[in-house]
Amino acid sequence: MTGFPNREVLLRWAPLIVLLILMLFFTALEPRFFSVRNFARIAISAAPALMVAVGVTFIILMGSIDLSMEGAVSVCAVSFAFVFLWLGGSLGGWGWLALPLTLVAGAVLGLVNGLVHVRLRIPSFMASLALGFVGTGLAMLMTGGDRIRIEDPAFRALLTTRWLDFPVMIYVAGLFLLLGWFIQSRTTLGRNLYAVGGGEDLAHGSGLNVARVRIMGFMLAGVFYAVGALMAVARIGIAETATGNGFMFTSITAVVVGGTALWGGTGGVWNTLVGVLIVSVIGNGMVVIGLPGYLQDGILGLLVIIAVVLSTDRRSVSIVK
Amino acid sequence: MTLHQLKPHFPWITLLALVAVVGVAHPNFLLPANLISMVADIMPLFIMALGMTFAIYIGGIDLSSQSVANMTTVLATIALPGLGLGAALVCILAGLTMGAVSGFVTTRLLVPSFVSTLAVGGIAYSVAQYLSGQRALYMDVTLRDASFGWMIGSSFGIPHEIVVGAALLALTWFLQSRTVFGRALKAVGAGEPAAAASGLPVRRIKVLAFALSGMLAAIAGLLFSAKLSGGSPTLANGFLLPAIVAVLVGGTPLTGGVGGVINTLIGTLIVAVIRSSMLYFEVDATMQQMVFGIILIVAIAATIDRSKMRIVK
Amino acid sequence: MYELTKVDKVFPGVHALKAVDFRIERGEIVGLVGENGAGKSTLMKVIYGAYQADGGTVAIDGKPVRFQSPRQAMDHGIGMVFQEQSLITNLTVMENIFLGYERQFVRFGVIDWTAMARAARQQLAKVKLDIDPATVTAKLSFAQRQLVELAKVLTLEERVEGDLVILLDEPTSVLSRTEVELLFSLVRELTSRASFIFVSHRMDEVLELSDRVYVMKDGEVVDMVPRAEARVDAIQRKMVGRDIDKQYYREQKQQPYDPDRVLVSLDRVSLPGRYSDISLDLHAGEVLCLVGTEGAGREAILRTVFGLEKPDSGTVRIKGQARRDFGARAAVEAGVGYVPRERKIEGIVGGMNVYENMTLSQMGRYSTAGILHLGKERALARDWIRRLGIKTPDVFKDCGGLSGGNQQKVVLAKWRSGGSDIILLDHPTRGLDIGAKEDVYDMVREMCADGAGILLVADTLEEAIGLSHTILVLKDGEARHLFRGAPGSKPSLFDLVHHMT
Amino acid sequence: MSFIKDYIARETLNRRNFLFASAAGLGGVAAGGLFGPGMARAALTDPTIAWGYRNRTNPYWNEIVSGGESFVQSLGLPRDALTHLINEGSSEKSLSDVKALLAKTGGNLALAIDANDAPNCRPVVEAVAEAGAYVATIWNKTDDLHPWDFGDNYVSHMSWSDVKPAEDTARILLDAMGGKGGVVHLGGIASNSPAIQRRQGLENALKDYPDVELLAAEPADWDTQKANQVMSAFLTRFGDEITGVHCANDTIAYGVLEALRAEGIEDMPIVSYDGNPQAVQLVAEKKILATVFTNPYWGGGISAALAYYAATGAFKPSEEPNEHREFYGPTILVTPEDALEFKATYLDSAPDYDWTDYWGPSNGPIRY
Repeated sequence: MTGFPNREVLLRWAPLIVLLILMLFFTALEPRFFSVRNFARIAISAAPALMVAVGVTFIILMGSIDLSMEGAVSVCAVSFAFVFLWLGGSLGGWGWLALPLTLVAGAVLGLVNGLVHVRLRIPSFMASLALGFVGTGLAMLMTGGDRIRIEDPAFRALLTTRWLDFPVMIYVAGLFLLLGWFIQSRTTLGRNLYAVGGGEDLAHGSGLNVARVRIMGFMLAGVFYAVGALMAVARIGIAETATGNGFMFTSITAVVVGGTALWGGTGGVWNTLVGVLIVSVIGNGMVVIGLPGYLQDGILGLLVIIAVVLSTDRRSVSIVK
Repeated sequence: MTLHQLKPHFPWITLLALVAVVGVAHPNFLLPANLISMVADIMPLFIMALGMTFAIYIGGIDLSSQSVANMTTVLATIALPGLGLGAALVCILAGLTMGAVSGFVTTRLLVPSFVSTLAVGGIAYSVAQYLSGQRALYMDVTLRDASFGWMIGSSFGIPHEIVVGAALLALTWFLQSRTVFGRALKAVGAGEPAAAASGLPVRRIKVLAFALSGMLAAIAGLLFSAKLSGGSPTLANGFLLPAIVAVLVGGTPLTGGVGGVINTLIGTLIVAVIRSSMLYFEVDATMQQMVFGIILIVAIAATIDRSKMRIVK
Repeated sequence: MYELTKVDKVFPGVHALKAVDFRIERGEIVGLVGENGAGKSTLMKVIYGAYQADGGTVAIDGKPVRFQSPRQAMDHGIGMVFQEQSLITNLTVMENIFLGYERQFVRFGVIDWTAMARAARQQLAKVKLDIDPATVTAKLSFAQRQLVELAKVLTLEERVEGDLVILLDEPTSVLSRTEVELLFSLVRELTSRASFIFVSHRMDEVLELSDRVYVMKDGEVVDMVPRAEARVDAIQRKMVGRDIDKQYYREQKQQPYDPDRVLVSLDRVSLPGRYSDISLDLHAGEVLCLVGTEGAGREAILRTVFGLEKPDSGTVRIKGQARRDFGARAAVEAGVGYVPRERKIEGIVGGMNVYENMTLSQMGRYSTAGILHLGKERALARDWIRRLGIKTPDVFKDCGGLSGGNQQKVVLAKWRSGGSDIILLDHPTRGLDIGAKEDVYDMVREMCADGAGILLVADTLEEAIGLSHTILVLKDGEARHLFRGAPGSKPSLFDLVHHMT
Repeated sequence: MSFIKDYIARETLNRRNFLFASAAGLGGVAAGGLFGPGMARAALTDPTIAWGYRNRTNPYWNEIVSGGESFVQSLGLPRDALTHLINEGSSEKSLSDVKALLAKTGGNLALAIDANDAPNCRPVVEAVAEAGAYVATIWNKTDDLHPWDFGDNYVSHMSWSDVKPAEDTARILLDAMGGKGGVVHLGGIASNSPAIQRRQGLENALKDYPDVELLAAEPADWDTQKANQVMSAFLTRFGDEITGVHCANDTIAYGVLEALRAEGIEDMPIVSYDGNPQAVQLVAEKKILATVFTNPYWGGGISAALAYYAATGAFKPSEEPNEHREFYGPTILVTPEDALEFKATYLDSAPDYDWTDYWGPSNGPIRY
């Protein structure tokens, strides 16, 4: 503990510092990167991923993992589209009911995930991997492969209406992020997630109903996946089986880059916000500076490694798997 | 025999039960020629799963396998005209290197393997795209047959892919259960702190496990490339999840130290049978994925040995 | 008030509890002793609801009860203070205290942190601990954590109508003597509100604190003695079923060491935050014991000798060679063997069998070109199973399934069979029953006779005095005093405590 | 609600086809009897008809499958008589599924397939030929593989030459830009041959427009969401310099449109490819200036028909000229002027194709 800033403080802010360095880096190569309009674009592309990543953060805090988000997002997106159109296809009419119903759908998917994992005693990696297949399959079954357009101007206003240069959906995502933070820090469930992640057998011995906490955690994640699905539909106006594609690796990478440990117990939604922004800034920045397409996957990989290295407390980790 | 004693044999039993279910409904399925051809076709996937077994055995995961295999299909196709059989060596070395890099990033830079291998996979994919000029390439058939023909021919009714797979299985089984490295691997998987306190070079062992995984992924790509007589940066797409599923269904859980290469063989065959059964039972196209997921849950619930898992995470 | 009658518990192949009768009255402190495997922990688990009895009855105030989970037991006023590390370290103190019972602080779905902190302070005051309840538990010392444990259990007072029963499982194992005394006076004070069941391997402490002592052996309660009639050797005889040798620590076998052969030499070694300016010499045939309170730097010094922690300054010499690259591998090659305190984590590899564990550190010797000679390994294991009397059906038995004492023997066999002659023992007898302890003491003497040097961190001060040639007393990471003691001229307990605190 | 309308239209049509086809099916059986016993051994009776394709999430493949189903119905069979082999983008699964189906049917199989990756085509064809079944392929095939090297069993290969149509759409785009400014290209999965060809088409057209700069070309992997993100990054990088967008297919164009919509840009000239119903509608509304219809419905039906009729011996592929065994599929340029008319002809109610007119709408032999 010598001098300022000391190690602990530095580590705590390391992910944010990495984000700032990345932004400076891209700005130096292409000044147009640093503009409010581009930040809005990054925000739009980050919003759905952020919601999904916040969802999986809760699972990772418990020391578990969830790989079912792609299926869950697809099912939620497609169910939303069906119900929304069935109810008249407009937020102005009864269509708004589709929004809460989608969140319920997400919770139900999470519940199933949690039940399979907890009641059948299958590690979450496997249970959720298999349920991801089921989810994608279910979305496929519902749509028969068709894509459903959502053209309601009121719903699309999430993307098209802007306040202070940012679309409405960014503010909605912000609200849900705050909700996530609130759940994480001010509710019993949120704190119990940390307890389970910090030491499951100990928590059980303390009289905590760990099975219930786990199932609730998966349900909570499911609700956030549903929000992510709504954002994804709002962004491109299409609900389809492929809506969920790509969320799995992006969201888990973002959570790790943000500094939440995969073995559970530390981190949280603010880390995830920074992680998602880091990943989105890299994605946007690589195109903005004109990096050839074939290099992008490799450079993304390198930058992710660097970001994780810079934001990990190397002294506190002994075993990394 | 009690249920407890029966547990280690659940993967076998599940496999036989699945085969029986399909076979009773469709006796065609049990024709030896058909079974042999099914096993031969699953071999590239099996070889990748063999590699994955080592990563999962030490409690990690290797998400780069598919990209490494993609990369080697391109490498093999490009290197074949100049190097002949030497192309195989190039591929194997490239896979080994990629795996070692994953291992280095995981053990030295302390990046969890879920992310480090994903990132290294991105690098391999970029290499594949760059080398291929972002096109699908094909091998000259005579050149292929001269250098790689032995991999894909057939003797006495047994396709050589099976021979290659069996040889690698025997080799990895020997490595796993009869060598110092295999023993060390088990110790690291089952009790890393104790392994370290016994003076084992834990990091080096882990790097080797990832390198082995990369190498086997490369061999899988090479075999696939020879079989398809070409290469492309997307040729091996779709290998990754089935390979992971094969390892897990076989009974090597992510907790490490349990299971092994024989389990992976069974797991791969279970995946192959489930996949074929979709066709035999004429499962509707839009339902296949869902049915696959549900059977998977049932299979995993049946095969995993929970007695070795203290906490189910 | 709390009574077990003819309680049975059967596991596949094991009859763990056989018709156990056990009762505890209001305000009473009851001791529970027995060798490992005697059924103590099973009995405790039945009491606090982790296990359900297969036969017999459990009654509170005469009313039969049956607990499906620890939570139900808690709701009936039964709480457990775990041995150690049962607090969740990434949570704050107050969250740990109220874990599972946060609801009382929830208003409209929101946790009222101020109210929780206030309530937590009240609980901490009961155990006389003055810390900020918002402190993250990881930052507390072991002793503080133990008190937080107790405070946590004491929340039952407010929550439950009627009386409490509190189980203390080896609560003193990580405490210094003063801390133990503090804990005991606290427990005595609290008898106005609760009764206690005190489980410990330290017989003297059990007798010091308890009103009555239950003695268990092979799943049965073999005796119940009131304190007035209790005598240590009588109880021990009941536990083991035979007399305990007066020469418990095998002092008659203690041979003088060879002062000319220095195996390990530390010269002004420092690791900031752990220990500073430590110099010592370990000779062939010597037992050198490091004594001090928890956190005085004992373990850190062991780990430095083994190469797991690199000092910032000073020289570590092993057999005359100055260590440059630190790392366990080099140490093992130089003949250092480490018997860690966390036996199940660092000692043995659960999931691997007996011979695999024994050769783990010396596979090079049982292989050619990387290929193992399984036959040789098994022969070695059979040899050492016989020499050390390891109780295992065969060499293929999973070490995770052996008893603590046998696991410890496997670890010792690992090092001894590999020819290690510098043995670092960290709490080698922790959690072992008397019989197993004696076996360990025998092995220590044998190793010394073979010319090995032993660096010891003992479980108790008596053990330290009994076993060692030399005792180095540490306080706050600094060397305080060096005692030399041949049999007959050993330092007293008081001497040690005087320099420790 | 257009998708529901489409669905109803399709259903009505299907019923019509069904009635019509029963008659044709009878004819087929009668014709089969005319061949002598020697021929009958080479031909198959009632082969299983299967389509192997990438996935069901892409409208393009859905159209292919509808065509295949329409053909099956023309034989008087129910729609689900068509077996689906979905490979989910995995060549390995594609090949294993084909082998499993060959085993299940004992080689009594008429298969239409896109092998997913060009190198995968050879082992698929070899397996089919070895089992004595019949296969017609589309899209992915390596240049050294030819139907005529496999006797009758490798019936045909159909592909689409995308360079010229993509060049045509590019010209429409470049003209709409007034022959100056900057254009960006969002491509498919980089190594897919249609992606390469469509980009080539743009580059060919650009040679005649020296004042237009190709600002950038990035792969968007045929994916709407990825296209959306790439386009918004392009907007940052080039801002107002972008005066036109060339998309490799319709699904990419949807993502581009939404990225522009988010910025309030409504009048950017865009062209795309594939002629999906939704895209055609957008063309009619002038949101997209042109797309190219490749008639996947016909392609899907005729590939199945070729494999089936070759299998049943209705025609003998080895007696057909090479241009009947490797040929280009039809491409129809759709522009705002003819979009509605086009939609009425091809999409609102799919035309009743004569599935025995194998090469009617095709587009000449494949040139390498």
